[in-house]
Amino acid sequence: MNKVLLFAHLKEQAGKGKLEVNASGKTIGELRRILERDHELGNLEGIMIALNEEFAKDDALIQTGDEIALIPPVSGG
Amino acid sequence: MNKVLLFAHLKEQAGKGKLEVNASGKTIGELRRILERDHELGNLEGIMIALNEEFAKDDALIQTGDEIALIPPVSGG
Amino acid sequence: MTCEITREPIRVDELYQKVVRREAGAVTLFVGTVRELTHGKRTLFLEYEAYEAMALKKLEQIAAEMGERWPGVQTAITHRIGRLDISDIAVAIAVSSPHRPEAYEANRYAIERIKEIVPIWKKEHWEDGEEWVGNQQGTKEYLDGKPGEEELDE
Amino acid sequence: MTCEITREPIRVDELYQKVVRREAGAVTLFVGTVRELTHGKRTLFLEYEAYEAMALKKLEQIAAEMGERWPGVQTAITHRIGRLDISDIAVAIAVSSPHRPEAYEANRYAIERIKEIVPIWKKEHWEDGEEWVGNQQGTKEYLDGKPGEEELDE
Repeated sequence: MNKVLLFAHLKEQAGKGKLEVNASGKTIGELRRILERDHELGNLEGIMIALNEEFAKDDALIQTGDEIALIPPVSGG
Repeated sequence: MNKVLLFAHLKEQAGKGKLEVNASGKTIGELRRILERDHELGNLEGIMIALNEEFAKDDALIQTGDEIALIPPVSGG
Repeated sequence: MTCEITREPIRVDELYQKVVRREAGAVTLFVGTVRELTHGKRTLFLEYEAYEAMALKKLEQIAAEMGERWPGVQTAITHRIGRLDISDIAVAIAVSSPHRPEAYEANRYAIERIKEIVPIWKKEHWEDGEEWVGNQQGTKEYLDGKPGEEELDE
Repeated sequence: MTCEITREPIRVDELYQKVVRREAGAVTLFVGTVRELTHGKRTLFLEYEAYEAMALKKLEQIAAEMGERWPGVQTAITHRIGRLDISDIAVAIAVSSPHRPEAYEANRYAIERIKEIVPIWKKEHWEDGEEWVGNQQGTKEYLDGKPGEEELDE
């Protein structure tokens, strides 16, 4: 299983800060489509995905235990 | 009479921070030549002259009681 | 510590002390505060949330990038999260360097970069509503690049 | 008071407090400190002297110029005189504004201008001598102009 961390409006939309998803062996791009299909997160276009605290490209491969996070457009500073 | 204030190396060269000069009715340019001739200040090229706390051009006219200051290249900041 | 995510008020002097040193002749500080009016709308307060572990990593990455681009600069960055009232400090960036041009340039680079790659979000609270704010052009990864000039106006 | 010439140590936080306000979203500070090494030569201490009344007027003039060029900025400048040791603060400039580009630009303008028109002089003290330092291109009056780009490197 993999933790998928949610922040900002995605966290509010989902009503929780974390999803549990079995994404082992899948790519970030595949996970994105699964999240859009099976979870109440809306369209994830424009949302970046982090893999173990680093921005990941769509072809990056997810392994068991990897920590995933959905990163909406940032607005710090 | 007019006070002529000296600063930095000019003050050290003259051994004092102030000269008394009768410059009433003269221009800044005339005063510059008088100071170079009669006082131990060396060549005053590159030294600006302030009249009543404001930079003055060579044709500015000095009146009785005006405060004059010699302004070497500044190095604050 | 060079970079920090905190829930406590940020003290400008503390950031300054982190970077001042005998080799430095210039220190620049940028302090981002909660502004009351944005596009004529009155903000009551802001709420900042972070993906803390990654945000800290990204701040450290920015400090490292600055050291590569401007050798000799030293950087400290602190970002506050949680509820912030008007005039509270959200972020402070301190940069010291032997000469002043790098101190200004590197500091400006830091804030532009923070607004691009650091996973921190703010929620505006107004009298008549609230909203999570996203940047206008989407988060940028810039694995090796520098921020563009287009976002010099927030 | 917006601008000040002082013989006491400058406190960064005090400058910050002078300009922070509800309309501001950005505050920049420039802090000029006494650097130990200049062109490889070790400074022991510096001595700053000012034509105080005129220096204060010129600092206020610079703050006014900034307000004209960048409406909405607020400025505080303090310059210290007397004997300063390594890492002591010689000058601090604080600028607040609603948005950050002006806060950076106006701040940089202030320090360039100070180095051009404010009657303050520094004397370097080294192990083997001492010397009053002049700027490289002579004091500029710039009755209406802005500082050139040529002196962005002290």
